[in-house]
Amino acid sequence: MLKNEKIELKEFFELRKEVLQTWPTGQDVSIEEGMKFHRTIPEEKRFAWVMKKALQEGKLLLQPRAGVALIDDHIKLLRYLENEGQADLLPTTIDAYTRQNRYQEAEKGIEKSRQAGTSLLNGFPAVNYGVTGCRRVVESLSKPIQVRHGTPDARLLAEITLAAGFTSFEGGGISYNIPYAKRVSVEKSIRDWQYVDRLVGLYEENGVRINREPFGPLTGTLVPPCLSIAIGIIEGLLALKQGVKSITLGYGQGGNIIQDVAAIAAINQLAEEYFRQEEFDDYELTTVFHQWMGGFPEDEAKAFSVIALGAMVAKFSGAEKVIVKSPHEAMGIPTKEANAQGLRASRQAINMVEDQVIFDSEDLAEEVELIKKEVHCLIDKTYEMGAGDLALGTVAAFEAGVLDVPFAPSIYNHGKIIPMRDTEGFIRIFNKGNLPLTEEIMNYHHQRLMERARAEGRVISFEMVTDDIYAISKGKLVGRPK
Amino acid sequence: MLKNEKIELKEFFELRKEVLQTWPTGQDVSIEEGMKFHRTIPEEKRFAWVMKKALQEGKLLLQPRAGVALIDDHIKLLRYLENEGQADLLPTTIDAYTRQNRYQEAEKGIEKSRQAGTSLLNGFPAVNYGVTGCRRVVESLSKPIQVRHGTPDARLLAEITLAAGFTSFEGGGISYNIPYAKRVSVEKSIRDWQYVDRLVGLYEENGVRINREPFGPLTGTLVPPCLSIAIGIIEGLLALKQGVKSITLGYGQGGNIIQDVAAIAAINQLAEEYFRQEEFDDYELTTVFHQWMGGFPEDEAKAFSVIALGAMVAKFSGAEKVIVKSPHEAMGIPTKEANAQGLRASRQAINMVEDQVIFDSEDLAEEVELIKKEVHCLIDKTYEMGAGDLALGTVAAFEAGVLDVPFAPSIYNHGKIIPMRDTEGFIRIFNKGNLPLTEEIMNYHHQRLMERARAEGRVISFEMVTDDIYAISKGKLVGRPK
Amino acid sequence: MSDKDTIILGVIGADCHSVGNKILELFFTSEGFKVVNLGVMVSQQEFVDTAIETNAKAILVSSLYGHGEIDCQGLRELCIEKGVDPIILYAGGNLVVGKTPFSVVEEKFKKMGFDRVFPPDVDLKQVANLLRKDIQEKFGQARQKEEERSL
Amino acid sequence: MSDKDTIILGVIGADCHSVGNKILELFFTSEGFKVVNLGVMVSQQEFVDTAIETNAKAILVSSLYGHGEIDCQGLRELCIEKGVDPIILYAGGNLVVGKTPFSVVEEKFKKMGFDRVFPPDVDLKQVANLLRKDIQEKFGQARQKEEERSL
Ligand code: B12
Ligand code: B12
Repeated sequence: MLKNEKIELKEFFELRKEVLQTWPTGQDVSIEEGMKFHRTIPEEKRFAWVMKKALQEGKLLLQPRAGVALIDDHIKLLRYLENEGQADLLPTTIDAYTRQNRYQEAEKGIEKSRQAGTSLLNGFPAVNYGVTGCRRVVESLSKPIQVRHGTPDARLLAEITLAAGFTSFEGGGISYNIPYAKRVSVEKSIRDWQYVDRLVGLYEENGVRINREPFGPLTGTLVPPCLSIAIGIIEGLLALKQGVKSITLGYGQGGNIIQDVAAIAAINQLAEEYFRQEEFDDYELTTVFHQWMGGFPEDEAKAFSVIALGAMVAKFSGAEKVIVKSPHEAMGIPTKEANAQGLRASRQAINMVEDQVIFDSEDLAEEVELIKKEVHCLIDKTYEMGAGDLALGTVAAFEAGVLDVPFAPSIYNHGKIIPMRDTEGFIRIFNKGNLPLTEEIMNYHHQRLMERARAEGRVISFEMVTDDIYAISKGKLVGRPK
Repeated sequence: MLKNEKIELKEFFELRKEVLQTWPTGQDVSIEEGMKFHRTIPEEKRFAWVMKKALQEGKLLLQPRAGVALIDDHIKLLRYLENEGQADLLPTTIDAYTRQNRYQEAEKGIEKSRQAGTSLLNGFPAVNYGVTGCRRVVESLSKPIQVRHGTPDARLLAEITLAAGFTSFEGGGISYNIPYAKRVSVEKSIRDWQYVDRLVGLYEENGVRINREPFGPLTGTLVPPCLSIAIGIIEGLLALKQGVKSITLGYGQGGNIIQDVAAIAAINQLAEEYFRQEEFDDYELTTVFHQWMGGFPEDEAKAFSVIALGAMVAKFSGAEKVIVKSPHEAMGIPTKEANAQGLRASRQAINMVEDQVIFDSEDLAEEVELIKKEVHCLIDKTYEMGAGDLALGTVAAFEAGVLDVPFAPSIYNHGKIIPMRDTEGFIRIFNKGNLPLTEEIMNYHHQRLMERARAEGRVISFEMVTDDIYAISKGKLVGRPK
Repeated sequence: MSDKDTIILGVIGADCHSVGNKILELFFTSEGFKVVNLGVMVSQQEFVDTAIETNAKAILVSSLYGHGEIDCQGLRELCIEKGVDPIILYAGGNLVVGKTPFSVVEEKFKKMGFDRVFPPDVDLKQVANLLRKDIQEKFGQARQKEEERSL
Repeated sequence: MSDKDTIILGVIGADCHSVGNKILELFFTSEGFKVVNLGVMVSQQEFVDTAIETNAKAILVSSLYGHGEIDCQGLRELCIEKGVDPIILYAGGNLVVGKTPFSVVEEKFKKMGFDRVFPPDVDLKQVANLLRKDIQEKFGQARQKEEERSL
């Protein structure tokens, strides 16, 4: 049965046998050999080390997303981002078939890509390439490199990529299920991610630190900060339990500068609080800010402004890492050139504000307090529903709509809450569905939303939500009527 | 003799005869016919009206710079910026020969451009085209249109373009001399701009309101806010005296967000104070924020970030107008496409922050007070040096270095002050030259600069200034040692 | 008109992008269609089976994540095989990997048997009008009879 | 080396861009040249007259504002006419109107008789090295004699 407890090694290795059998390349995975390789990796190429250094030095590191079907092209792409893009951290974004464990289709994608001479996959099919192929990627680069995906069951992917020498692994049992899948139960994905975290814990116990990063932005669309943060902290706690030590909690830009800066502040304060409450004290906590994760403007000039503002706010927020978009975002997977443009534009914006101290205003404190109160409501209720067990609590919470991600595809998600922007662009909650938010909190949200309705001379309606979803891509933040 | 007094009509018309003789197209200028034409211009095409409306509605209007040698190409260019760029206000940027009254060379430029089939001039030679040519430009567009130049003696240019139907005229006796000329005395240029302002006053007295805009950014390079503001207010006062009623004071982005927002606030407060002190009370005052006027990065992706941040800060500052740069800035006069990209990127950034309230912090009030104190020192001393006459005072002030623009080409400018950035990127003054700033003020500047020196582990040196000049184009705000 | 035209919506393949899909459902419902929304991660089989069950006039396939080219191949053939032809097939979204001139994308998908192809920033109002027109043209006969009966 | 090589700086034509010029003066002085800086708005005549007066080895012409193409035409011819040839002529800045591939700009100015042409983002250190090399090559003979004398 599911429980928030460290998986016994015996059980782990039994599960492992099955996992490695799900695709032929599983046979080549040796954790020992992997660890041996990891020990040869220099510090500057280790994700956890570099993140910690950024924290100590108050630096903001830049990381793009990137992945293509063919291995040589993938290496070329990452090298370009390392050199022309001056990326501080590298990704390997996994294709969408692999994410669904459809390795057969990924194989077909590789084939067709070879024939077409260009990538027909939206990412790098790491499982199909196995440890040897992935190792080639790791060895061809000089910056730390992370697996970025969106895989509900990432056990084989983790086995292969970690053994190959990747030093960071994105995702979590909630954040890589609810926004990315349709029919995977929360129980199953949490269990599968406990396996991934246990694997990382195993490396850790053997002196190899792997960074883990829950996926903060969820659906990337009008996600109220409290939800993203509560889920991130829950995934952090589940990971810590399996022995993970280096954790980077994420947040996707909402658009209101104050709310965005407040959110990162709240993540840090809340994570420390909950992690210590569960008596963890030797973890390394950092944060990552994602540039705008919703629909982008098609026009590249406009997209550049979305990127620049995102980079700037990331810096103001004090996050250690920013995930960078490209001017092609609305149109398709970026070329390497467009991806590097996104990096360079971001770097410029960050450098232009990095010495400036803008935020210590009251608005900020108010918003941090609000977010903290909300997250307390969500996490405390989740604990309660699991009678103290966070894994069980999470399953029950999704079942009851106590955790509820807007616009998510999963049938295990209620999809009842209705978020919308207030008149200053803060993301507020109009319909809380079953979220256990207090009356006081909801009154505040409603009051702010009423202000907007008045300002726009219309009643609060679902139309506002649709308008808000389109807003940034149509060149606005708040979706006002025409 | 020079005096800050309204030019008598008789004297004006005597001068006018000479002015109109300086180039053949001067013969065709009729103020009466011009006024008649102006009266047919609808409100939405009148600069003063549109600026005032923006003030009332809290809107920020976008204006590019643009001008080419051939009239049809110029019209095409402006139409493109109106349509594809969605510019709110249009420019006609004048070429550099015309600015120096070298109409013969401008003629050659037109010829060579015709032969080359492309513009070899860096602007539109309005004088050579005369009233008829300029009228064609005005009639081909539907947005208000302004003459933007940099001409110490702009009398003929003003006669022609105003009669043609332009509704706004940039410049001033200081701001279009000191940064733009080498051997033109301040006395001469102030006198020539009194003429321009008197001409505008004449239109005004006949019911035709022309907007006037002193050029705020000066050399665009590390200009301390107090200097730009003091000079703008002096030019505003000189213009009011000649009967001008619609004035837009300008400021070029310095790079520190708080200082930039504070500067626009200070302009408004100080202008009101000095204008009323001289008993003017029926003027329309608005402000314009120039996106970064110093050296740009060559890389277009980086340039986009400079543009986006400039647009955002313009909106935060509450200015009514922003002058927009293009991603080609570092390289050359932009194509119409690049120019429109600058507009669209700016629009996106502005729209994304326009509903957000970020600034009411203490830092801001502090910086506003500092700027006000400094400007008081400068303007009050200028009055004193002219024994109450601002025109005479200004001449004397430049002679004595009481007004002193950094990096200016004019031999009538001391060029003694040394500005540099403090560690947060505020532009401070290291060497005040002869600026009449109090010890208290200078102590503050030095203290802030010492913080930077400490942070960088080097002594304050001219090298810092050079580093600061290059900084933005090299992707930083503060020019730190490597 | 007595009956609303049934149309099927869905995001094909392993694609999880659910936001646009939810908006399309809202929109086409408000435009007077009977919408059967299969949500995300829909297989070709599921599309065609549902078309049979619901007697739908059109299938509006979305693909955002880049694998559209692979996922959509053979859908028209399957429709023919299962006898739901002439059903109207539309495709929309970010249909291929990478920024590509739309004319290239359009040609690709038309060759695959799609009647119309749309870029992500398409004006939905226009799509609804085209859809009504296409239904009228392809099913006009049947429609007219229905309408006559209902008079 | 007993004497410093004299070089002339200036911004040609009706060009008022003074910032880069001030930096060039600082830089080349620190590199050990004797710099005669004519500032902005310098005519061809002024450049050549000063070259005669100062026995300069090189003229470094700046043009930022776009009229460089018009303003620089004939400078080499004037140098020849006034007998200051073989003087080294460099040009740098934003030499033509509009963003233009540098190779095109370079060719234009080399045709006009400039020895070297530089884009605005040139590494000045490199320019100083090239200038020393060019002076050595063109005036090496004379130079060597001078150096021998000073030994
Ligand atoms: C939000 C988002 C996500 C969220 C999705 C959450 C969710 N469950 O919905 C998350 C973060 C989970 C995500 C994941 C991924 N994403 Co995504 N995502 C986006 C993003 C930023 C916005 C999408 C969106 O919601 N837009 C708003 C809605 C309203 O617009 P829309 O989806 O375009 O739909 C409208 C139109 O397309 C049109 N339309 C759609 N279908 C049809 C059909 C017809 C017939 C018609 C007429 C019209 C029509 O009408 C809709 C309503 O207006 C886009 C880029 C963008 N557009 O800016 C990338 C994007 C779609 N994602 C992309 C990719 C590749 C992925 C990933 C594979 C990760 C990766 N490699 O980067 C995974 C996918 C995993 C999977 N299995 O699918 C790529 C696709 C690339 C391509 N085609 O070349 C994009 C374009 C980003 C990019 N440039 O790289 N993504
Ligand atoms: C600041 C500035 C101004 C200020 C100048 C103040 C002053 N007195 O100096 C103001 C606002 C007054 C101004 C006015 C104008 N400007 Co202006 N200006 C700029 C800007 C933004 C920065 C210039 C600068 O100071 N850079 C910093 C210094 C350190 O760099 P630099 O000047 O490039 O000089 C370095 C190098 O070029 C190189 N270099 C220069 N010469 C030489 C020579 C040699 C031999 C070598 C080896 C190297 C070398 O070394 C220098 C030191 O590092 C540039 C665009 C940019 N670069 O971002 C436009 C720019 C130069 N200006 C331009 C124009 C057109 C004008 C105007 C005509 C107005 C207009 N139409 O827009 C007027 C000119 C009027 C006149 N009579 O000259 C254009 C030129 C266009 C072109 N060539 O196609 C530019 C490129 C902007 C643009 N893209 O439109 N400008």
